[in-house]
Amino acid sequence: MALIEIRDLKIHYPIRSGFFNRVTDHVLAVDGINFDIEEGETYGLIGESGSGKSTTGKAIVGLEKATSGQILYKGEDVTKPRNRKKLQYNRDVQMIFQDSLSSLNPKKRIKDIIAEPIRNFEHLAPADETKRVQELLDIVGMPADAMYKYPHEFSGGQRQRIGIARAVSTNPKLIVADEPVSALDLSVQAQVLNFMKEIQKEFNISYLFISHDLGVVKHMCRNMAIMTRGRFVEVGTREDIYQHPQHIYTQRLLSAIPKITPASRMIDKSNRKRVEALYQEESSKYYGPDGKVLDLKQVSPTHSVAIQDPVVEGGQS
Amino acid sequence: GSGSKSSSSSNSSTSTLAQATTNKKATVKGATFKFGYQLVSPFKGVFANELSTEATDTDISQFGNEPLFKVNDSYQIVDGGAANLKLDDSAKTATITINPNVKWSDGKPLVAEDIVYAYKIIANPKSQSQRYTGALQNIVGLTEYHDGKSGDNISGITTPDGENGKTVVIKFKEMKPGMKFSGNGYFWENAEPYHYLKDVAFDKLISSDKVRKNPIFFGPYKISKMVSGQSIEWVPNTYYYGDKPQLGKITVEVISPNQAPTAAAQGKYDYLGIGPTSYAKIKDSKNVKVLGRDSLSYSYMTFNLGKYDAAKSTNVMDDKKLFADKNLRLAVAYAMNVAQVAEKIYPNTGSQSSTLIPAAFGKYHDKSVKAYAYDLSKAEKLLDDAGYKKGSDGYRTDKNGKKMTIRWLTTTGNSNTDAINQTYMQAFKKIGLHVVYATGKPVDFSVYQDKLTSGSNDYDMFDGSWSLSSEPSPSDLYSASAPFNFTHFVTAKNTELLNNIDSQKAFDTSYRIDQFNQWQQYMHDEAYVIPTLTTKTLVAVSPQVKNLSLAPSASWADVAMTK
Amino acid sequence: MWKTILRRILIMIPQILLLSVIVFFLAKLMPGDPFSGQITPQMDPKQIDSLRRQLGLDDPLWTQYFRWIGNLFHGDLGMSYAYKRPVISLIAERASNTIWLSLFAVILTYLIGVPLGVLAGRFKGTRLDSGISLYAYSVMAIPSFVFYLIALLIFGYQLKWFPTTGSVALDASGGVGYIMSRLYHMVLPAILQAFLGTTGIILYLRSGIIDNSIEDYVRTARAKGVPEKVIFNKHILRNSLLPIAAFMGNTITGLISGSLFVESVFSYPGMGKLAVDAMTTRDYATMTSLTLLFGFLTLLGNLLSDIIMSIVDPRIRVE
Amino acid sequence: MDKPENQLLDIQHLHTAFRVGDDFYDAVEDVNLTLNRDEILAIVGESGSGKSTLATSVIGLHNLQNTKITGDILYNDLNLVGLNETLYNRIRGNDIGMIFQDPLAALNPLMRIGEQIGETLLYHTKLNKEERDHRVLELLGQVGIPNPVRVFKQYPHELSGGMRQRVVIAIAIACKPPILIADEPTTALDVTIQAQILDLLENIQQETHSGIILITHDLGVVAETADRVAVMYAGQIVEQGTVQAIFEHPLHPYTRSLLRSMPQADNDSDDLYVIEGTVPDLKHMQTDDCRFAARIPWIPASAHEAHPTMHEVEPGHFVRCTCYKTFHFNDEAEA
Amino acid sequence: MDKVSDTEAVTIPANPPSGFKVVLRELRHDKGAIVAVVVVALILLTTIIGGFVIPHSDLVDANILDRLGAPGVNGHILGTDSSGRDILKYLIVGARNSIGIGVSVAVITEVLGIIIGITAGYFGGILDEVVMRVVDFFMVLPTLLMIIILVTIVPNFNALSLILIISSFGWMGTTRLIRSAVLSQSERDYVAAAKTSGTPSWKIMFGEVMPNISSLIITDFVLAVAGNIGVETGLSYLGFGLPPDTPSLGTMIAYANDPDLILNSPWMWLPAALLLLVLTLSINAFGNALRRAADSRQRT
Ligand SMILES: Nc1ncnc2c1ncn2[C@@H]1O[C@H](COP(=O)(O)OP(=O)(O)OP(=O)(O)O)[C@@H](O)[C@H]1O
Ligand SMILES: Nc1ncnc2c1ncn2[C@@H]1O[C@H](COP(=O)(O)OP(=O)(O)OP(=O)(O)O)[C@@H](O)[C@H]1O
Ligand SMILES: [Mg+2]
Ligand SMILES: [Mg+2]
Repeated sequence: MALIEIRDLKIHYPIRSGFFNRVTDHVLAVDGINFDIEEGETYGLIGESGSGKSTTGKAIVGLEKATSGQILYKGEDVTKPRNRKKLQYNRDVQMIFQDSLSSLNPKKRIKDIIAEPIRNFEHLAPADETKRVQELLDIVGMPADAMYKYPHEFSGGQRQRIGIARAVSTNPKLIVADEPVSALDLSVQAQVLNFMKEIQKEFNISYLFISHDLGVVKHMCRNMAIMTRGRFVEVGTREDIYQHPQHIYTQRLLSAIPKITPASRMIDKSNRKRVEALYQEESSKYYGPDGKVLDLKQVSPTHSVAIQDPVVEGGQS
Repeated sequence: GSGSKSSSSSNSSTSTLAQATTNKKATVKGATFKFGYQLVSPFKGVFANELSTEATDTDISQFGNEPLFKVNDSYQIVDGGAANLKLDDSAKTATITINPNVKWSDGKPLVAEDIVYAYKIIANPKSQSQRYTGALQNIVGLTEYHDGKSGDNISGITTPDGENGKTVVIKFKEMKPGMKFSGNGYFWENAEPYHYLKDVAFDKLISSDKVRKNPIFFGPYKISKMVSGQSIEWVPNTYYYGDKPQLGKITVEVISPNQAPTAAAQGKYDYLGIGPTSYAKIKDSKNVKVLGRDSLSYSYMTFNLGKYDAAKSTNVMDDKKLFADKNLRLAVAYAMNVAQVAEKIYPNTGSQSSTLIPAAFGKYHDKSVKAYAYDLSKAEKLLDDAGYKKGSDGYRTDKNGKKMTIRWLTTTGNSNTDAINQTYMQAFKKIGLHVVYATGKPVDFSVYQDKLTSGSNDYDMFDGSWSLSSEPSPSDLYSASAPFNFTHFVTAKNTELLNNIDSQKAFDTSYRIDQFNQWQQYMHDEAYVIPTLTTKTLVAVSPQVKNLSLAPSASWADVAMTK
Repeated sequence: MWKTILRRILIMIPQILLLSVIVFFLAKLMPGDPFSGQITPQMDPKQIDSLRRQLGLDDPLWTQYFRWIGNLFHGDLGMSYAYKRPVISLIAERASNTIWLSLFAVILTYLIGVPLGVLAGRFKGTRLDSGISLYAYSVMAIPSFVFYLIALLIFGYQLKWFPTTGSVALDASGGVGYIMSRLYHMVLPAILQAFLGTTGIILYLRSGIIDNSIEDYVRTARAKGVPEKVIFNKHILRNSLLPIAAFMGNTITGLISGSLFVESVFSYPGMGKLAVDAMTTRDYATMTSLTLLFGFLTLLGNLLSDIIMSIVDPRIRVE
Repeated sequence: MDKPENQLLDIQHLHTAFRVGDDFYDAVEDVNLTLNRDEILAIVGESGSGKSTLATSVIGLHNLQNTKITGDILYNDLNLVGLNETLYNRIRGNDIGMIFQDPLAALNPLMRIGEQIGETLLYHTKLNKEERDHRVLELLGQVGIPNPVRVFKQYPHELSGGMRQRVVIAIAIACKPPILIADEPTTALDVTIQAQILDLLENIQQETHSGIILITHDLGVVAETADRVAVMYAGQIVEQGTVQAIFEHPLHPYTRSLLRSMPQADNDSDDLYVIEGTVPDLKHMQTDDCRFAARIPWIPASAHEAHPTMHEVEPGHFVRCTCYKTFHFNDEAEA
Repeated sequence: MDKVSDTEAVTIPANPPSGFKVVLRELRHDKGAIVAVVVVALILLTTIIGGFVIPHSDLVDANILDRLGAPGVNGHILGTDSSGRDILKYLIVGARNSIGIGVSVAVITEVLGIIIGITAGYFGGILDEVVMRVVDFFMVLPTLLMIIILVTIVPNFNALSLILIISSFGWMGTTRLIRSAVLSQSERDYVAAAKTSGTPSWKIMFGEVMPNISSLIITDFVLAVAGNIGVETGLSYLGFGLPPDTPSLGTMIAYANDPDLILNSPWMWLPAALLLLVLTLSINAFGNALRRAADSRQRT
């Protein structure tokens, strides 16, 4: 059994308008997605801005209410607050945020920030608590004297590591990482990514890794889903997605990533143009009549695509 | 007699303020006379005396709104006005004869029906007049008319020579000696133009333009322009029956009290009534001359001694009230240093009044009664002797040895009244009386009045002031049945004296004066009501004004302007 | 847009009704009634009592309220007990005075406030700026009536530049003469009100200009080679005026309710004084009607602010 | 060096210093750089390395009360450093166009798109209103906006991020300036839109033969679009050369470290390469020594120059400091 | 483990982050603010000490022999009022009472505003909707008239009832301000982080969010103090102020309404008006410096 199973999750936001300010429509931020995260794995969630990635992540940690669908943790539906309490779900599932500065309360010392979940979930004596914070800081490679400083006294990478220390403080099983490195410079990004992998190995943590950077996801995740308009267009392993993309949207996304090989840039560019043209031409085939992403069809045991008829693996690229 | 509560103005002092102008220069024809009138809010503008509820509207319409009868300087009704009055004691009638020359400002003559109509306005319930009083109901048939039992007629008011004749006869149930005086309240002293108003229903009268915007009068001036609430322009009434008016124009302008002293000192107006405290600053101004006159009002300190039984229309005294003990009342009287307050706060314009009949009433005022002189040791002795013992905290207990707190009901005023109240408070404290403000602080006038009239029990002592009408009978204010006897004292002696004052016998003036004097002495001895201050009525007039007098007999027709 | 306005107006109705209940019952809680302050010995308490009964003042409060509100729906605001005339005509007379004065004052407020705010913002940190800010805060600190009284004594009495009392001269004649006289009477109070009202505008505008001048779009304009003067007038100023526009509705209602002081000092017959007089004389019909009018004007002012905002700021959409 | 006739901009010994407290600190130190017609010059570097400061110095938008600029920025024999405002205003928009990072903030929220683009033309051309509008519509089409007539009348908030960035570009190219400066033009955008915008920039350049300074911290963007690259670190250019040279033979330790820390680089190790330490802030970057030395502590001090200068290692390829000669990665040394 | 060896914290000057400390540090560089604080402190000190030293009877007892004395006469530095009381003493205690009222009202409205504003802003949804409608409604009430009605209704009117009455119409502005600040804070991820850390809502509201808007609260508080002193003054002018035995700047300035006093005895009201001016200016200057301090911290 997977650590967590997402079943037909939907999150709709009402749009109010008209004379009586009634709900006239909904934003389908997340509209029926399914995926499982295994213990100790990093699951990638990729998509453009507004595709519903963050909403999904927030629903999993319980910051957003699901409109419908289930989130099964240890087989129980944690969209019900009662189950969450029973399973100590909030302790087992934590989150790392994109904006490290805004995710750390500027008025609190690092120690209090990191100790926050500990205080809420395990009631340690002050001395033990300090010790634990020290350990955590050590784990994320920060000096002990950082404890008594404030968030703004650290660089972006350091702050992100503090966020990670907070997230791992209760020995969680799953961490939702919402674009944890998007705001960081290359070298800092490297630090943080390395670091996330390290603690994963050490504590057998699962990640839901949300990003729009395909390179980063490729580096981090074995399994991933491509998301657009609140739905998945393609789900598969790293190889499935990067080597054998089936959906035109995935292809377009992949082709748009700039490569660091100047020599081949003319080829890359013409390839991109070709995919773009194809996208414009054929996108109606890949979407429902109202522009809705089609249901996923399995094309291989690990690979599903939102297309009408499954094409044999490797048929299109 | 009667009056209205007003916080300003009144007196009887021997000061040297002139009552009339002395200007002897030649009159300028067609001059404009600027009349300023202090008022905190715009005037209401109900120019029918039967319907208006405040003095303001009468004051600003005095140039045209002349009463029916002429008075002498003692307020006695005399012949020579728009109508003459003849009382017949035995027939119990008053016969009013209209001067045939009197015409309304639209040229129509003043006729008998105009006089009758004023009574109808008052007595008709639809017009909602507040002037329908017990005293007027002494007229035969008025009650029946009010109750709709006599149709369109008031049986006691007849016009022997017809509606358009010049005679009106009023029949009374009872004759009163005060009827000789203006302001007695037993009959009405104004007329309304029936020909002009007859088309307006009684219930629409008060809001009609004919009463508010274009009223007509038979006095020396008539309205030519008006800005609602702010100003009125008067021009001579060419139909005036008396001497020809001297002024070309009178402009009346309402002015905020904030500005009044400055305006007065600058001579912005030819006539501006001012408060007593402004006198000191204005008296030396070259731009104006200050005229003054003893006023018909006085302030007092009194006590809550019982309640008014509305069902029986009578006041009932209650022995258990704190101030049922005369010694306590007298102690309060002797503790107030009214003379010093008058001298310090109203120099030249205010003084201590000695009796409940102000000196302005001349022979009805008993000069032999001397005001309570400030004497703390006397006050203390009175209290000691009566058994109010001083406790360790310096305050006296009641006669049973219980803590005694005196609740004083007073209205909000200005910094002067605060000073006065505080001065008294300190004196009370010195003689060991623990006096506090009822409800914690001075209250606004509506609250004050509400407490007095509603039989509230949460005050022991209160101060106030009465502005008397020109007929001095104290019955309306102090008789057992008077609703305005807020003190609620009722004694046989008081009732007897008041009855005597208004009795048939009192048609004999010297008897009446004697009864007045006895009553004043009695009230002084019993100290139910302690008269305190009286201040003068003051007016700042410009040096150009001629023939202006504050005397009751003066007429606006005489007033003129010079260079 | 029209739909939204209509909806906003419909939403106002329950608010105003609630307002009327509160005001009516609170007013009734005050000790005394319209007659208690008027009783003089020239009147007979029995007659007063019968008048009370006649006017329904003895009825249960709810009955009185519903009678009043019922009449209100027939356009009848009742009779003023104090003035003995229909409240509607009374208010109409006073309201026109106050509204004209306020309008005049608003215009002056902006004419004075905007340039001062602009100068302070543009020359931030200079002596000019400190001077203007000092002015703004001083004006805020001086109680308005003191300000009015002193100005009246100086300009009305010492210099005699302006009339000191009333809203129009008695001898004003003809259409033009009348209007000129009205204006002449308004000048001093309106200028004074305007001076008092500029504080908010100056402070908002100043900080708006300072904030806007470091915005990115200003940098873009500079990069386009737009002259500094144009950048200021066209880009910075327009954006800084937004909060001021939002302020406009409030300024008007603020002036109307603040008119009380100017009205009592200048004997200018207006609504503010009328309202306080109605309180002190327990003139219920006038009091409640005025409160409703004030409430309505405030709501209208808010609506006006929103409409102005949606006109000047394309980001605020009123569909 | 390129031929002078091709040269648009010649930056010599440029120092830009900001006031912090009472002192001035160089955020850009001794930068020498040229820009030629028909080329895209990329400036890369981590946050705080002085890229924007450099660009802002060229277009003269620094607040001169808090900034001190010395050195020369020569444009057609005209030195832009210290140029008076009136003259500078003639150059801004007309000769130098600038594209900013955040397209929403860069547009005036109260002005219609058409007016904002037209404003540039208003101050630099003699076109009348009608001609200007016509040109604006043409520009909107040129930057690939689908419905120019409608967009002309719209307000910035009514457009998507990609559209806004196109509008910002249209503003910058309205007067066909020979020099375009694009400061992180795609950082706020999604990859697909980023690709479109970069294509658009290239197209524009091909049409107008302008020189573009492209500022970014995304090495992929550089590799795909730039002709020449300048790598900045702590206010200095540490390496400069053609895009091939930089990506295929990077020399400076910083350039090499950056490239190695990219996740895309197919290195076998599961871990990404991490540069030790952090970028110094303004006050702490002021040193005469090799500013990168602190971050490669295993390289002996002797490997660095005392006062590092730029060395031309091959024609057009410059490297600062001599440490590149002996540089090796930490793990390589151990290996 | 290839631990990242970057241990040196970036040397951004260590800004003390608690609202109050930031403010103090920023204020040190603001000459205007220092002057303002010194002035306010002096006034506070004088009035508080004065309040203890000056016997109550000096403020209450009338001495009409000594009334309306000009400044300097009979040793009354600022003269005497119409009851013959020493203006200086009256002024000192009056200022204390006015400040007391201003501060008390500010405390009450601020507490109410904080509780309601934070709750509404934090929970949002229907609660917020309802609260905001109530706030809107209170905004529509003609405050001055309502205050007058209430002043008339309450039986034993004194400083405490005045404070409560003014407060009941003063909390809306703060509520709105706090709510919108909380709304923008709620968007910040630290709130989400606290939620995922299992922190209860009330703790997040008052332990996490509130400290982050503390400078706003301080500023609003300071400005509210100045504003409320003004309200009390206006009420006194209209005759609905405090009883005469409770001196306040308002009751003193209201003397200016007495036509005989405004020009002839300016010492009765002018010192109070000037003190109010100085006090308001200083409090405002201080409040603005606070705001600047808060802003500058936000910028870094
Ligand atoms: N509270 C909300 N109310 C209404 N719509 C919302 C709300 N939150 C998110 N949305 C909408 O839901 C959609 C998905 O948003 P989400 O933040 O999950 O996207 P995302 O993939 O994380 O995008 P990004 O990369 O920009 O973070 C967007 O269209 C967004 O506008
Ligand atoms: N106005 C200023 N006042 C003081 N210091 C400044 C100012 N602008 C920039 N700096 C400092 O100058 C240095 C360079 O900043 P700059 O913005 O040029 O970097 P950048 O390379 O553009 O970074 P980013 O990638 O974050 O945009 C930084 O340390 C920055 O903090
Ligand atoms: Mg997101
Ligand atoms: Mg930058």
